[in-house]
Amino acid sequence: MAVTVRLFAAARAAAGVSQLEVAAGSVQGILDSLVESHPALRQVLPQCSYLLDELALHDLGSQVNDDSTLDILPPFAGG
Amino acid sequence: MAVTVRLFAAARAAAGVSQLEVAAGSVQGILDSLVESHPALRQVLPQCSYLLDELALHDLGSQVNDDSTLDILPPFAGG
Amino acid sequence: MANVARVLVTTEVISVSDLAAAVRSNTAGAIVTFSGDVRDNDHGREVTSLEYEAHPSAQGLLEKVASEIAGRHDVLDVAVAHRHGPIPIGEAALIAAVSAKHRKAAFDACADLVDEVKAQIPIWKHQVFADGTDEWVNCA
Amino acid sequence: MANVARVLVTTEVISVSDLAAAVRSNTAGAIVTFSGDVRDNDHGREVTSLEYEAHPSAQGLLEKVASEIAGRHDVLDVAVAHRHGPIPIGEAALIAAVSAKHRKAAFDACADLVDEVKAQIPIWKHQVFADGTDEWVNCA
Repeated sequence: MAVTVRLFAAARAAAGVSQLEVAAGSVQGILDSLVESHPALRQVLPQCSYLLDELALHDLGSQVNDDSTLDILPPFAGG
Repeated sequence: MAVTVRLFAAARAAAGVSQLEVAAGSVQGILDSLVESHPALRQVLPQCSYLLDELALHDLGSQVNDDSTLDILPPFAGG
Repeated sequence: MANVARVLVTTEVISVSDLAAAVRSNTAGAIVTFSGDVRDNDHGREVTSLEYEAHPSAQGLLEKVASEIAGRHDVLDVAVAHRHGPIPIGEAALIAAVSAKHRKAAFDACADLVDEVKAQIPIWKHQVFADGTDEWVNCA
Repeated sequence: MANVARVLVTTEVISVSDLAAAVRSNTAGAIVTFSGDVRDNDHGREVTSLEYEAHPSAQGLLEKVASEIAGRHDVLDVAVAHRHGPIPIGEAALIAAVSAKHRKAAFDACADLVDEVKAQIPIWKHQVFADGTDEWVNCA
Protein backbone atom coordinates (compact mmCIF):
# COMPACT_ATOMS: atom_id res chain seq x y z
CA MET A 1 0.00 0.00 0.00
CA ALA A 2 1.83 3.05 -1.29
CA VAL A 3 1.97 5.63 -4.08
CA THR A 4 4.19 4.78 -7.05
CA VAL A 5 6.18 7.74 -8.37
CA ARG A 6 7.66 7.38 -11.88
CA LEU A 7 10.39 9.79 -12.93
CA PHE A 8 11.27 10.44 -16.57
CA ALA A 9 14.18 11.96 -18.48
CA ALA A 10 15.83 14.86 -16.59
CA ALA A 11 13.80 14.07 -13.46
CA ARG A 12 15.03 10.47 -13.46
CA ALA A 13 18.57 11.66 -14.14
CA ALA A 14 18.39 14.11 -11.19
CA ALA A 15 16.90 11.58 -8.79
CA GLY A 16 19.07 8.72 -9.96
CA VAL A 17 16.06 6.38 -9.95
CA SER A 18 13.16 5.83 -12.32
CA GLN A 19 10.61 4.67 -9.76
CA LEU A 20 9.93 5.18 -6.06
CA GLU A 21 7.31 4.16 -3.53
CA VAL A 22 6.13 6.95 -1.24
CA ALA A 23 3.38 7.42 1.34
CA ALA A 24 -0.01 8.77 0.26
CA GLY A 25 -0.56 12.52 0.61
CA SER A 26 -0.98 15.68 -1.39
CA VAL A 27 1.01 16.04 -4.60
CA GLN A 28 2.87 18.99 -3.09
CA GLY A 29 3.65 16.99 0.05
CA ILE A 30 5.00 14.10 -2.01
CA LEU A 31 7.15 16.47 -4.13
CA ASP A 32 8.54 18.15 -0.99
CA SER A 33 9.55 14.79 0.46
CA LEU A 34 11.16 13.82 -2.87
CA VAL A 35 13.26 16.99 -2.90
CA GLU A 36 14.34 16.24 0.66
CA SER A 37 15.49 12.73 -0.24
CA HIS A 38 16.83 13.69 -3.71
CA PRO A 39 18.00 17.35 -3.56
CA ALA A 40 18.96 17.48 -7.27
CA LEU A 41 15.24 17.38 -8.07
CA ARG A 42 14.84 20.93 -6.69
CA GLN A 43 15.94 22.49 -9.99
CA VAL A 44 13.96 20.15 -12.23
CA LEU A 45 10.54 20.01 -10.55
CA PRO A 46 9.49 23.64 -11.15
CA GLN A 47 9.53 22.93 -14.90
CA CYS A 48 7.69 19.62 -14.68
CA SER A 49 4.11 18.60 -15.35
CA TYR A 50 2.41 15.68 -13.64
CA LEU A 51 0.13 12.79 -14.48
CA LEU A 52 -1.97 11.12 -11.80
CA ASP A 53 -2.92 7.65 -13.03
CA GLU A 54 -2.12 8.82 -16.59
CA LEU A 55 -4.36 11.91 -16.41
CA ALA A 56 -3.00 15.46 -16.47
CA LEU A 57 -2.90 17.02 -13.03
CA HIS A 58 -3.21 20.78 -12.58
CA ASP A 59 -3.70 21.21 -8.81
CA LEU A 60 -0.68 20.36 -6.68
CA GLY A 61 -3.04 20.29 -3.68
CA SER A 62 -4.73 17.15 -5.08
CA GLN A 63 -4.67 14.07 -2.86
CA VAL A 64 -2.75 11.02 -4.12
CA ASN A 65 -4.08 7.80 -2.70
CA ASP A 66 -2.42 4.43 -2.15
CA ASP A 67 -2.06 2.32 -5.33
CA SER A 68 -2.07 5.44 -7.48
CA THR A 69 0.77 6.32 -9.84
CA LEU A 70 2.21 9.83 -10.02
CA ASP A 71 4.33 10.54 -13.12
CA ILE A 72 6.84 13.40 -13.15
CA LEU A 73 7.34 14.75 -16.68
CA PRO A 74 10.03 17.30 -17.55
CA PRO A 75 9.36 19.67 -20.47
CA PHE A 76 8.76 17.74 -23.69
CA ALA A 77 11.42 17.80 -26.38
CA GLY A 78 10.18 15.50 -29.09
CA GLY A 79 10.70 15.98 -32.80
CA MET B 1 15.79 32.87 -94.89
CA ALA B 2 12.66 32.96 -92.76
CA VAL B 3 11.37 33.18 -89.19
CA THR B 4 10.81 29.89 -87.39
CA VAL B 5 7.66 29.81 -85.26
CA ARG B 6 7.44 27.05 -82.64
CA LEU B 7 4.05 26.27 -81.11
CA PHE B 8 3.63 24.45 -77.81
CA ALA B 9 0.85 22.62 -76.00
CA ALA B 10 -2.60 24.17 -76.66
CA ALA B 11 -1.15 26.42 -79.38
CA ARG B 12 0.30 23.42 -81.20
CA ALA B 13 -2.97 21.53 -80.74
CA ALA B 14 -4.96 24.46 -82.16
CA ALA B 15 -2.65 24.98 -85.15
CA GLY B 16 -2.15 21.28 -85.80
CA VAL B 17 1.57 21.82 -86.31
CA SER B 18 4.50 22.33 -83.95
CA GLN B 19 6.66 24.43 -86.24
CA LEU B 20 6.15 26.84 -89.14
CA GLU B 21 8.29 29.08 -91.30
CA VAL B 22 6.93 32.58 -91.86
CA ALA B 23 8.19 35.81 -93.39
CA ALA B 24 9.99 38.35 -91.21
CA GLY B 25 7.89 41.17 -89.77
CA SER B 26 6.51 42.46 -86.50
CA VAL B 27 5.37 39.93 -83.87
CA GLN B 28 1.80 41.19 -84.22
CA GLY B 29 1.98 40.88 -88.01
CA ILE B 30 3.23 37.30 -87.74
CA LEU B 31 0.50 36.41 -85.23
CA ASP B 32 -2.18 37.93 -87.47
CA SER B 33 -1.01 35.87 -90.42
CA LEU B 34 -0.94 32.73 -88.25
CA VAL B 35 -4.57 33.29 -87.19
CA GLU B 36 -5.51 33.74 -90.84
CA SER B 37 -3.89 30.45 -91.85
CA HIS B 38 -4.89 28.59 -88.63
CA PRO B 39 -8.15 30.13 -87.34
CA ALA B 40 -8.29 27.91 -84.21
CA LEU B 41 -5.34 29.92 -82.86
CA ARG B 42 -7.63 32.93 -82.43
CA GLN B 43 -8.86 31.71 -79.02
CA VAL B 44 -5.46 30.57 -77.75
CA LEU B 45 -3.15 33.46 -78.65
CA PRO B 46 -4.66 36.10 -76.32
CA GLN B 47 -3.54 33.95 -73.33
CA CYS B 48 -0.06 33.23 -74.67
CA SER B 49 3.35 34.64 -73.91
CA TYR B 50 6.20 34.75 -76.41
CA LEU B 51 9.91 34.08 -76.56
CA LEU B 52 12.08 35.64 -79.27
CA ASP B 53 15.27 33.59 -79.56
CA GLU B 54 14.57 32.18 -76.07
CA LEU B 55 14.16 35.60 -74.43
CA ALA B 56 10.85 36.85 -73.04
CA LEU B 57 9.13 39.29 -75.36
CA HIS B 58 6.83 41.99 -74.02
CA ASP B 59 6.23 44.27 -77.01
CA LEU B 60 4.19 42.74 -79.83
CA GLY B 61 5.41 45.59 -82.03
CA SER B 62 8.96 44.15 -81.94
CA GLN B 63 10.52 43.22 -85.23
CA VAL B 64 11.33 39.54 -85.87
CA ASN B 65 14.16 39.08 -88.33
CA ASP B 66 15.04 36.19 -90.59
CA ASP B 67 16.72 33.24 -88.84
CA SER B 68 15.07 34.18 -85.57
CA THR B 69 12.82 31.80 -83.63
CA LEU B 70 9.51 32.94 -82.15
CA ASP B 71 8.06 30.58 -79.51
CA ILE B 72 4.35 30.69 -78.66
CA LEU B 73 3.75 29.60 -75.06
CA PRO B 74 0.25 29.02 -73.64
CA PRO B 75 -0.29 29.60 -69.89
CA PHE B 76 2.01 27.36 -67.86
CA ALA B 77 0.49 24.43 -65.96
CA GLY B 78 3.39 22.60 -64.38
CA GLY B 79 3.34 20.90 -61.02
CA MET C 1 -13.01 13.95 -42.49
CA ALA C 2 -9.54 12.75 -43.22
CA ASN C 3 -8.10 9.37 -42.36
CA VAL C 4 -5.25 8.61 -39.95
CA ALA C 5 -3.21 6.21 -42.06
CA ARG C 6 -0.41 5.35 -39.64
CA VAL C 7 0.85 6.38 -36.18
CA LEU C 8 4.01 4.86 -34.78
CA VAL C 9 6.19 5.32 -31.70
CA THR C 10 9.08 2.93 -32.28
CA THR C 11 12.74 2.23 -31.63
CA GLU C 12 13.15 1.08 -35.25
CA VAL C 13 14.39 3.19 -38.18
CA ILE C 14 11.60 5.31 -39.68
CA SER C 15 11.51 6.34 -43.35
CA VAL C 16 10.05 9.20 -45.37
CA SER C 17 9.18 6.90 -48.25
CA ASP C 18 7.19 4.55 -45.97
CA LEU C 19 5.17 7.40 -44.50
CA ALA C 20 4.65 9.04 -47.91
CA ALA C 21 3.44 5.69 -49.27
CA ALA C 22 1.02 5.36 -46.33
CA VAL C 23 -0.79 8.59 -47.30
CA ARG C 24 -0.69 8.09 -51.09
CA SER C 25 -3.92 7.65 -53.05
CA ASN C 26 -5.21 8.31 -56.55
CA THR C 27 -7.33 11.20 -55.27
CA ALA C 28 -4.43 12.98 -53.56
CA GLY C 29 -2.80 15.70 -55.63
CA ALA C 30 -0.27 16.78 -53.01
CA ILE C 31 1.82 14.98 -50.42
CA VAL C 32 3.96 16.97 -47.99
CA THR C 33 6.42 15.26 -45.69
CA PHE C 34 8.53 16.50 -42.81
CA SER C 35 11.59 14.71 -41.50
CA GLY C 36 13.22 15.90 -38.30
CA ASP C 37 16.73 14.50 -38.39
CA VAL C 38 19.38 14.21 -35.70
CA ARG C 39 21.96 16.95 -36.23
CA ASP C 40 25.68 16.83 -35.41
CA ASN C 41 25.43 20.26 -33.76
CA ASP C 42 23.07 22.26 -31.57
CA HIS C 43 23.47 25.95 -30.78
CA GLY C 44 26.99 25.78 -32.16
CA ARG C 45 28.10 22.82 -30.03
CA GLU C 46 29.11 19.50 -31.56
CA VAL C 47 26.73 16.66 -30.70
CA THR C 48 28.29 13.20 -30.57
CA SER C 49 25.30 11.10 -29.51
CA LEU C 50 21.65 11.48 -28.86
CA GLU C 51 18.84 9.50 -27.32
CA TYR C 52 15.09 10.03 -27.07
CA GLU C 53 12.97 8.74 -24.22
CA ALA C 54 9.22 8.20 -24.66
CA HIS C 55 6.55 8.05 -21.96
CA PRO C 56 4.31 4.94 -22.19
CA SER C 57 1.38 7.20 -23.19
CA ALA C 58 3.23 8.59 -26.25
CA GLN C 59 1.64 6.22 -28.79
CA GLY C 60 -1.91 6.99 -27.63
CA LEU C 61 -1.30 10.73 -27.47
CA LEU C 62 0.29 10.71 -30.93
CA GLU C 63 -2.83 8.99 -32.28
CA LYS C 64 -4.96 11.70 -30.66
CA VAL C 65 -2.85 14.50 -32.18
CA ALA C 66 -2.98 12.88 -35.63
CA SER C 67 -6.80 12.67 -35.39
CA GLU C 68 -7.03 16.32 -34.37
CA ILE C 69 -4.92 17.36 -37.38
CA ALA C 70 -7.02 15.17 -39.69
CA GLY C 71 -10.15 16.90 -38.43
CA ARG C 72 -8.78 20.43 -38.52
CA HIS C 73 -7.54 20.61 -42.13
CA ASP C 74 -8.97 19.80 -45.56
CA VAL C 75 -6.68 16.81 -46.06
CA LEU C 76 -7.03 13.16 -47.04
CA ASP C 77 -4.55 11.07 -45.05
CA VAL C 78 -2.24 11.77 -42.13
CA ALA C 79 0.69 9.64 -40.93
CA VAL C 80 3.28 10.27 -38.24
CA ALA C 81 6.13 8.30 -36.67
CA HIS C 82 8.42 9.16 -33.75
CA ARG C 83 11.51 7.10 -33.09
CA HIS C 84 13.01 6.78 -29.59
CA GLY C 85 16.07 5.20 -28.03
CA PRO C 86 19.52 6.07 -29.38
CA ILE C 87 19.44 7.57 -32.89
CA PRO C 88 22.58 7.96 -35.03
CA ILE C 89 23.46 11.41 -36.40
CA GLY C 90 21.65 12.06 -39.70
CA GLU C 91 18.78 9.64 -39.07
CA ALA C 92 15.19 10.74 -38.55
CA ALA C 93 13.60 11.16 -35.12
CA LEU C 94 10.21 12.39 -36.34
CA ILE C 95 8.51 11.95 -39.71
CA ALA C 96 5.12 13.36 -40.65
CA ALA C 97 3.27 12.95 -43.96
CA VAL C 98 0.01 14.50 -45.12
CA SER C 99 -1.87 14.08 -48.39
CA ALA C 100 -4.53 16.45 -49.69
CA LYS C 101 -6.28 17.37 -52.89
CA HIS C 102 -4.50 20.73 -52.87
CA ARG C 103 -1.06 21.69 -51.73
CA LYS C 104 -1.77 24.53 -49.32
CA ALA C 105 -3.81 22.31 -47.00
CA ALA C 106 -1.08 19.66 -47.12
CA PHE C 107 1.66 22.16 -46.20
CA ASP C 108 -0.42 23.75 -43.44
CA ALA C 109 -1.51 20.45 -41.90
CA CYS C 110 2.00 18.96 -41.97
CA ALA C 111 3.52 22.03 -40.26
CA ASP C 112 0.67 22.05 -37.71
CA LEU C 113 1.17 18.33 -37.03
CA VAL C 114 4.88 18.82 -36.31
CA ASP C 115 4.15 21.77 -34.01
CA GLU C 116 1.57 19.74 -32.06
CA VAL C 117 3.87 16.74 -31.74
CA LYS C 118 6.57 18.93 -30.26
CA ALA C 119 4.14 20.60 -27.84
CA GLN C 120 1.97 17.67 -26.77
CA ILE C 121 3.84 14.38 -26.94
CA PRO C 122 5.77 13.28 -23.81
CA ILE C 123 9.07 12.52 -25.47
CA TRP C 124 12.43 13.81 -24.29
CA LYS C 125 15.77 14.37 -25.98
CA HIS C 126 19.15 13.79 -24.33
CA GLN C 127 22.24 15.08 -26.09
CA VAL C 128 25.89 14.31 -25.40
CA PHE C 129 28.38 16.89 -26.63
CA ALA C 130 31.94 16.50 -27.92
CA ASP C 131 33.29 18.15 -24.73
CA GLY C 132 31.78 15.35 -22.63
CA THR C 133 28.91 17.40 -21.20
CA ASP C 134 25.31 16.41 -21.77
CA GLU C 135 21.87 17.96 -21.55
CA TRP C 136 18.19 17.16 -21.48
CA VAL C 137 16.83 19.51 -24.14
CA ASN C 138 14.38 22.21 -22.93
CA CYS C 139 15.30 21.46 -19.33
CA ALA C 140 17.43 24.36 -18.17
CA MET D 1 23.89 30.75 -49.13
CA ALA D 2 22.24 27.45 -49.68
CA ASN D 3 23.25 24.83 -52.21
CA VAL D 4 21.18 23.60 -55.17
CA ALA D 5 21.66 19.84 -54.78
CA ARG D 6 19.70 18.59 -57.79
CA VAL D 7 17.49 19.95 -60.59
CA LEU D 8 15.91 17.60 -63.06
CA VAL D 9 13.44 17.84 -65.95
CA THR D 10 12.98 14.25 -67.05
CA THR D 11 10.62 11.72 -68.61
CA GLU D 12 11.74 9.12 -66.04
CA VAL D 13 9.98 8.27 -62.75
CA ILE D 14 10.92 10.71 -59.97
CA SER D 15 10.99 9.74 -56.29
CA VAL D 16 10.56 11.53 -52.98
CA SER D 17 13.23 9.40 -51.33
CA ASP D 18 15.81 10.28 -54.01
CA LEU D 19 15.18 14.01 -53.65
CA ALA D 20 15.09 13.81 -49.83
CA ALA D 21 18.42 11.96 -49.93
CA ALA D 22 19.88 14.65 -52.20
CA VAL D 23 19.28 17.36 -49.58
CA ARG D 24 20.22 15.28 -46.50
CA SER D 25 23.23 16.24 -44.39
CA ASN D 26 24.40 15.92 -40.81
CA THR D 27 23.85 19.64 -40.23
CA ALA D 28 20.22 19.59 -41.47
CA GLY D 29 17.64 19.28 -38.73
CA ALA D 30 14.59 19.44 -40.98
CA ILE D 31 13.75 18.15 -44.44
CA VAL D 32 10.44 19.07 -46.06
CA THR D 33 9.33 17.45 -49.30
CA PHE D 34 6.43 18.13 -51.64
CA SER D 35 5.12 15.62 -54.14
CA GLY D 36 2.56 16.74 -56.71
CA ASP D 37 0.91 13.55 -57.91
CA VAL D 38 -1.34 12.86 -60.88
CA ARG D 39 -4.93 12.60 -59.64
CA ASP D 40 -7.72 10.49 -61.10
CA ASN D 41 -10.07 13.46 -60.94
CA ASP D 42 -10.05 17.22 -61.54
CA HIS D 43 -12.90 19.56 -60.65
CA GLY D 44 -15.13 16.54 -60.16
CA ARG D 45 -14.41 14.96 -63.55
CA GLU D 46 -12.69 11.59 -63.89
CA VAL D 47 -9.24 11.81 -65.48
CA THR D 48 -8.16 8.74 -67.45
CA SER D 49 -4.79 9.87 -68.76
CA LEU D 50 -2.47 12.79 -68.51
CA GLU D 51 0.61 14.10 -70.23
CA TYR D 52 3.00 16.98 -69.52
CA GLU D 53 4.88 18.86 -72.20
CA ALA D 54 8.06 20.78 -71.38
CA HIS D 55 9.65 23.65 -73.31
CA PRO D 56 13.37 23.10 -74.09
CA SER D 57 14.22 25.93 -71.68
CA ALA D 58 12.51 24.20 -68.72
CA GLN D 59 15.67 22.66 -67.25
CA GLY D 60 17.58 25.97 -67.28
CA LEU D 61 14.66 27.92 -65.85
CA LEU D 62 14.13 25.31 -63.13
CA GLU D 63 17.80 25.70 -62.15
CA LYS D 64 17.29 29.46 -61.96
CA VAL D 65 14.18 29.11 -59.76
CA ALA D 66 15.97 26.66 -57.44
CA SER D 67 18.87 29.11 -57.06
CA GLU D 68 16.47 31.95 -56.25
CA ILE D 69 14.79 29.86 -53.54
CA ALA D 70 18.18 28.85 -52.13
CA GLY D 71 19.13 32.53 -51.87
CA ARG D 72 15.83 33.73 -50.47
CA HIS D 73 15.46 31.42 -47.43
CA ASP D 74 17.66 30.31 -44.55
CA VAL D 75 18.01 26.77 -45.87
CA LEU D 76 20.84 24.34 -46.60
CA ASP D 77 20.01 22.34 -49.73
CA VAL D 78 17.32 22.56 -52.39
CA ALA D 79 16.34 19.90 -54.94
CA VAL D 80 13.52 19.80 -57.48
CA ALA D 81 12.43 17.46 -60.26
CA HIS D 82 9.66 17.81 -62.82
CA ARG D 83 8.62 14.83 -64.91
CA HIS D 84 7.10 15.23 -68.38
CA GLY D 85 5.61 12.97 -71.02
CA PRO D 86 2.72 10.65 -70.10
CA ILE D 87 2.46 10.05 -66.32
CA PRO D 88 0.27 7.27 -64.86
CA ILE D 89 -2.37 8.18 -62.27
CA GLY D 90 -0.87 8.27 -58.77
CA GLU D 91 2.71 8.94 -59.88
CA ALA D 92 4.53 12.19 -59.17
CA ALA D 93 4.80 15.03 -61.70
CA LEU D 94 6.71 17.44 -59.44
CA ILE D 95 8.86 16.76 -56.39
CA ALA D 96 10.61 19.41 -54.31
CA ALA D 97 12.82 18.87 -51.27
CA VAL D 98 14.43 21.41 -48.96
CA SER D 99 16.68 20.92 -45.95
CA ALA D 100 17.32 23.51 -43.26
CA LYS D 101 18.60 23.79 -39.73
CA HIS D 102 15.11 24.68 -38.56
CA ARG D 103 11.73 23.53 -39.76
CA LYS D 104 9.96 26.81 -40.45
CA ALA D 105 12.48 27.84 -43.11
CA ALA D 106 12.22 24.38 -44.69
CA PHE D 107 8.41 24.53 -44.87
CA ASP D 108 8.41 28.11 -46.19
CA ALA D 109 11.07 27.50 -48.82
CA CYS D 110 9.48 24.27 -50.07
CA ALA D 111 6.05 25.92 -50.47
CA ASP D 112 7.67 28.93 -52.16
CA LEU D 113 9.61 26.65 -54.52
CA VAL D 114 6.43 24.86 -55.61
CA ASP D 115 4.63 28.19 -56.17
CA GLU D 116 7.50 29.49 -58.30
CA VAL D 117 7.71 26.31 -60.36
CA LYS D 118 4.01 26.55 -61.16
CA ALA D 119 4.29 30.24 -62.08
CA GLN D 120 7.59 30.35 -63.92
CA ILE D 121 8.40 27.04 -65.60
CA PRO D 122 7.13 26.53 -69.19
CA ILE D 123 5.50 23.15 -68.70
CA TRP D 124 1.97 22.28 -69.77
CA LYS D 125 -0.55 19.68 -68.65
CA HIS D 126 -2.94 17.87 -70.98
CA GLN D 127 -5.76 15.85 -69.39
CA VAL D 128 -8.05 13.31 -71.04
CA PHE D 129 -11.35 12.69 -69.24
CA ALA D 130 -13.48 9.57 -68.95
CA ASP D 131 -16.12 11.12 -71.23
CA GLY D 132 -13.58 11.34 -74.07
CA THR D 133 -13.05 15.10 -73.86
CA ASP D 134 -9.66 16.59 -73.14
CA GLU D 135 -8.17 19.89 -72.01
CA TRP D 136 -4.96 21.83 -71.78
CA VAL D 137 -5.00 22.95 -68.13
CA ASN D 138 -5.20 26.74 -67.53
CA CYS D 139 -6.02 27.31 -71.20
CA ALA D 140 -9.73 28.20 -71.28
